[in-house]
Amino acid sequence: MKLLPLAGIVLGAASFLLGIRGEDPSRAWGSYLVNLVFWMGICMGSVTWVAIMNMTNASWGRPLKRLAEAQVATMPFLWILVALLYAGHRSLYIWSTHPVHGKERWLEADFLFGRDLLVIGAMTLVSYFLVHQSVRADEEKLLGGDETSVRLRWRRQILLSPVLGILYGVGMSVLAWDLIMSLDPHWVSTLFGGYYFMGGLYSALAWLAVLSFLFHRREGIQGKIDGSVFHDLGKLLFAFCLVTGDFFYSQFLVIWYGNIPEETKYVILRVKTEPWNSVAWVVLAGAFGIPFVALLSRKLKMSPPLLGATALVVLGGMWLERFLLVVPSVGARGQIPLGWAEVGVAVGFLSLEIMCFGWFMERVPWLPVGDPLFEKRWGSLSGDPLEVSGHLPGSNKGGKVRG
Amino acid sequence: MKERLLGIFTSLGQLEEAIPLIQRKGAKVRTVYSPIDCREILEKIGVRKTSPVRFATLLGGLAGLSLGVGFAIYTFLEWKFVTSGKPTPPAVPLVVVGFEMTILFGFLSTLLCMLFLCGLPRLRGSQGYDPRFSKDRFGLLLECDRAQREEIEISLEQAGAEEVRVLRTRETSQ
Amino acid sequence: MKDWQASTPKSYSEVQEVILGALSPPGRSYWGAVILCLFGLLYGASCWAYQILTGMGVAGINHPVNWGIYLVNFVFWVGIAHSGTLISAILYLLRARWRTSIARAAEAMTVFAVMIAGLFPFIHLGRVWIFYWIIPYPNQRDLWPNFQSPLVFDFLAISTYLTVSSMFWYMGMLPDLAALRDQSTGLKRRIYGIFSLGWQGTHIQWRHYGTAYLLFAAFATPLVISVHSVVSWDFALSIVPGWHSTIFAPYFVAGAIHSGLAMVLTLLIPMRGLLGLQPLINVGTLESIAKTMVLTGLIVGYSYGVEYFMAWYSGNMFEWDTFIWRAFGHYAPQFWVMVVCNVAGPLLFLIKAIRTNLIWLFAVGIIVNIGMWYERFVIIVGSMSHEYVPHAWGVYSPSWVELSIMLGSFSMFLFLFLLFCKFVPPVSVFEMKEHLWTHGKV
Amino acid sequence: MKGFGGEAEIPAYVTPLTIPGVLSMPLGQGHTSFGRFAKGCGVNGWKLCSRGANHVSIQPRALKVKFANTDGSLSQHGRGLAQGMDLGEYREAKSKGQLPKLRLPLPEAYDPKEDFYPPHKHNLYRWAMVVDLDRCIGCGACVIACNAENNVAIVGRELVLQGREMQWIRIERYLEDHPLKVRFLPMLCQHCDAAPCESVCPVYAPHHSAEGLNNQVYNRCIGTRFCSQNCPYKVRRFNWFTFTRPKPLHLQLNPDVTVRQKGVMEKCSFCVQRIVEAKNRIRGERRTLRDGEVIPACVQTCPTEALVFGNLMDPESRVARLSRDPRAYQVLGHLNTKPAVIYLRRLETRREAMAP
Repeated sequence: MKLLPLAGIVLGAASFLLGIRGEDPSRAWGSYLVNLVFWMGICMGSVTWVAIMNMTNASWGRPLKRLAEAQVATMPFLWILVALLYAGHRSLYIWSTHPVHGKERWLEADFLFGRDLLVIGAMTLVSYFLVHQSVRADEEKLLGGDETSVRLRWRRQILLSPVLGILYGVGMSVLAWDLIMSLDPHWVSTLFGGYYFMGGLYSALAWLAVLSFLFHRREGIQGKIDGSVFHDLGKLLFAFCLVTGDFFYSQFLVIWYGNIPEETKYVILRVKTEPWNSVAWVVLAGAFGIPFVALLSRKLKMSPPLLGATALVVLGGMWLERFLLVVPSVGARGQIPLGWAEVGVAVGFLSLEIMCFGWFMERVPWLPVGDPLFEKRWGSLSGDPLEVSGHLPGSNKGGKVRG
Repeated sequence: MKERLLGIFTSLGQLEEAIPLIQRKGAKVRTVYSPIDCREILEKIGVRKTSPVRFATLLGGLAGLSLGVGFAIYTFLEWKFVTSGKPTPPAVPLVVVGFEMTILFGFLSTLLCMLFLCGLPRLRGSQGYDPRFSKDRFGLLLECDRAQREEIEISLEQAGAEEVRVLRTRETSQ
Repeated sequence: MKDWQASTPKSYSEVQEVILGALSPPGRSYWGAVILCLFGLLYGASCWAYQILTGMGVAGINHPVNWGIYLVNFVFWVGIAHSGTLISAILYLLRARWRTSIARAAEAMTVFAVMIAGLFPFIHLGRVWIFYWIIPYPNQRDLWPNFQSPLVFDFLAISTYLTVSSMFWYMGMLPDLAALRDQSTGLKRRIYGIFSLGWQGTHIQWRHYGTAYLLFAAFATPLVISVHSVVSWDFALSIVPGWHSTIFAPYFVAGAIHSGLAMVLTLLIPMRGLLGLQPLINVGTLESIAKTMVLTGLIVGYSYGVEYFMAWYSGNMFEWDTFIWRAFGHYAPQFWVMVVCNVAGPLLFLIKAIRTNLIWLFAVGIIVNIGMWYERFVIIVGSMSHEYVPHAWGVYSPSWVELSIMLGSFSMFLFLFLLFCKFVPPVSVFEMKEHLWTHGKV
Repeated sequence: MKGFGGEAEIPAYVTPLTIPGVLSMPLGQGHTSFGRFAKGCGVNGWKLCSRGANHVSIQPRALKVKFANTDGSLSQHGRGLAQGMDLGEYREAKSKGQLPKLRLPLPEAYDPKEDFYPPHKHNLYRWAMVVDLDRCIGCGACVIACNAENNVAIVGRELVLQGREMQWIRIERYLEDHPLKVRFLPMLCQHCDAAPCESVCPVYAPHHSAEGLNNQVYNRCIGTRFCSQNCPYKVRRFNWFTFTRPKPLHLQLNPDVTVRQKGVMEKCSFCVQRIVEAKNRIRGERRTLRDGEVIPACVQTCPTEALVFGNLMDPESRVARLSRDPRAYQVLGHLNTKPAVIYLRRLETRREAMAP
């Protein structure tokens, strides 16, 4: 079983290498970038979800904490993968061969990759510290360690969470501008950064739903991720479906209404021009339409397999959405470059993620037992739940415990 | 002959405990009065927790969506005024119109359906209502055979009822 | 959270007494304040009448600044409204417990602010006497409004918002009005009786009411986001440099919540003291508002930054000129007031001592209110006065009529809020009681 | 200012439009016999220098007077609104038969790669105007003609000071880097094919006619002023008050054009009344209007024939031919509003003074 992800990685690397050796290296680099930005959104977004739930005192999602934290293990690889992208920037970014007047300094490969690696590095480090504190607290708790040390580690998590939150917002915006928006260096949309990081949170949530479905019966975590957690997860997924749709529409409406060529070209290429318009419809259905309708149902949200399936649809939709953002700008083609080579690269990235996830989860406790919010929800500490929350800083959007 | 009894409690918990006791004795719960949301005890008296209001919401929302978009399209088709070169009817901006109308109609139909199902507005008071029910007391109005009245009164008191009242039923008052 | 437990009422009747105790007959100073506000309102109204009779020329607007502080006030008041719905609906869905004690007052704020906001587009109309041509009603002219105009969106959104927020507020009050009815006598009892619609709190009623309330909240949440998005599109759908920007919708929503939370602080801190509601609206609650404001302040700051970056990055000289002019041109003071008040101000709340100190909370609330008013001023006037054609550049400053009407709007708001404080339970009684129940105290 | 004929107090306006050290003054103002509205307006310069003795002395006074000037800025700030073209370059382009890049207000100009909207057709006519910047001398006769023809209100000095000037056509003047180089840019409603003003109006007051005119329906206007906000050319004018014409000035009103009430937006109509009149004239002749049969007031008055009006759908009309000239460009054409006013660049000989 462990060899399977490795095989997948080898397959991905092979199809990618074949691609860049082939006659159209920009196609291979394009699919590489698509997967990179897709998984970057998921990995950075997952740990940011942990940070958000820490800050908002959300006790409902505590059993999911470790599953979400696991994505930190992929981050160093993302750093390396972005560094590798440097090798392909000439096939991808038109500004590297035809500098854009007025932006020569900003769109300059060394500076661009330098700052992007710095941003990803910073996010990785903060995520690492955050997850480290969280995991250590649980281990200490399980080993019957010092209670004050466990509390101290929670305090540190509370301090690190907003740092990660801010870093995520700003960092992902910079990455979105640099890696995606600059593919068409004349196009701008002020919301683009926000759109990318919201999409990241959305796909991270979908990924988390898939993981929850896969592991909710597993020993050790069994029974903790129950129907109500899935219900809340589903509601949140629904909310982010709306938010992502809203962020898309906010850009689309403004650009549609203004009809200024420097803005419309990029959008029209993707939504009104053959062959991309068909992809655009699939994205609309997969990332927005289907999950919107499906998640209206309470029963579906409560059912792990159905929610997991919906989340898979979301992930597919969001992957295609990233594809649509990147690929039409990379080389002019009459047809959609979506073949076995792309599948191979996608499998490679997926396998990398699975391998990192497996490696991480093997080494840590599956439940955040040292987390006071987990204790609050699952009542392993004695005393009034309010008592516990009373000591917590940042009692924003907390869980109102019913019954 | 049927009798109506009203048990007055100081806590919802006590009232909750009293329900199975009196049900076992064959009494039927008519109404529970409560100053707070008492949906948690609904299942005990055989009422589903979720409310059919949801269907009114769905219908209202769909009606609003189709009315809003449909009406806007109709107005565009009637004159076909080209403004700013935009198509008539345009698809993109109508999302806003449809959205707002979905919310408005969905909300209003929910509201009306809720009022209807709650029997509001209600002009006259009901027999068992006590003004304290809006403050800090809980009322359990039940119906039982006259024969069992005393037995049930006792079990109500055992469950912690502060006061038990016998209400005249319709037949007796007429 | 600790003082919550320390001083919180321990029983249903205590809760009710504390809250309804706030409705005790008011004193002279209260009525004095009410009358003062009423005068301010009437003064503003008469200035409007003067403007209608004379023409829009009595306002300071001109070419190219066709929209002056009327629209600034419109956006400002809609923004104020938003946090009320955030607190009452969004936080309700998020199960944030701290919202309960302030939801009612915040919602009242919402309803009054939307009412006032809804007036400003009319005040700013050149021919307000035919405003109803915006309404899609069958008419003998056989003409309909233009359903793709942002102003029609605006009309639909604001009227929906007014309907939903006022009914949401009213429905949330039903059980409390019944409680008021049951404990008062005479005429008061009759009046509250009518408004409580005969609510009795039966299990049937609670069943439907509970579900419906959740659905109301579920409707109000996307609505509130859409309303300020629509307001932002009044600007973003134009092609004016500085307005035509895709980030406007989320940016305005965050800004709206930012200003609204600031207004909540400004209103609630005096209110809880004057009405004796300290046991219910505790410092912990205010602290939570302060923390949320740090977040909204950061989003607003992010938007300022991104707009500048994109104006430069776009290579569009019109855009970049507008932004340079904002920061260093005629309206530079207003711009820097906006940046400092909205971004730096709330960052003070990172310090625990400040966000738990009532005076600081109040002061920062005021600062952010001022900053957010100026934000709208900078966006609207600052973009208009420096558009595409240099020949048509010009500046604007408000006239006494505009300022008087603005004063009237603030008077109207305070007038309504004062009435609210004394005639309607300022805190939700039944929800506070529910807390006692869910936490096993009673 | 003191001269042989007497003395007068005259406000001085410091402007880069004259050579340093030179003071210029228009003659022939300061009327005495044209009634109450002319009385007391300005100073008659002739009076200062009577009988050929034209020596005057100047004494500055520390008194400030606000000058009712409508220039927001005398510089284009590099925006390329009023453009110039090098003569040599023009000749070269002309000989090569180069066509200008325009987004004409015709269905062909809708490019599916950059236009979200489908093209729309016009019936028989698509009215358009060509403005030759090389011919424009900035005299302002067009402005006066327009005021007279279209009953445009005279709002007076006070309102102009408040930024409420009322003109349907205006002459923008921009100084180029050379202090004496001025470019005049007559600016009027561009009757865009995708006019930004139209769709933002909630009540369809700006109406796009079947002949491409952007009509402002005064009756329908409720005064939101959004159209003016969204007009990139800022050519729409609002009635801040109801402007009345005291007797006997009411006799001056053109009966073919309505007067506007307070709270209503107005703007250039391409003299739609003259178009209607011309069509009435040829009714029964079973033909379409020929080029030059419709002449708006500004075109009629222009002493240098800088303005040309006609039907763009007729490929042989003067406007259509001029729009194929290499000098042709559209002001703010990149906004894709497809304006129907085509400008011809001013011919200049100095290469470095060229715009954009």
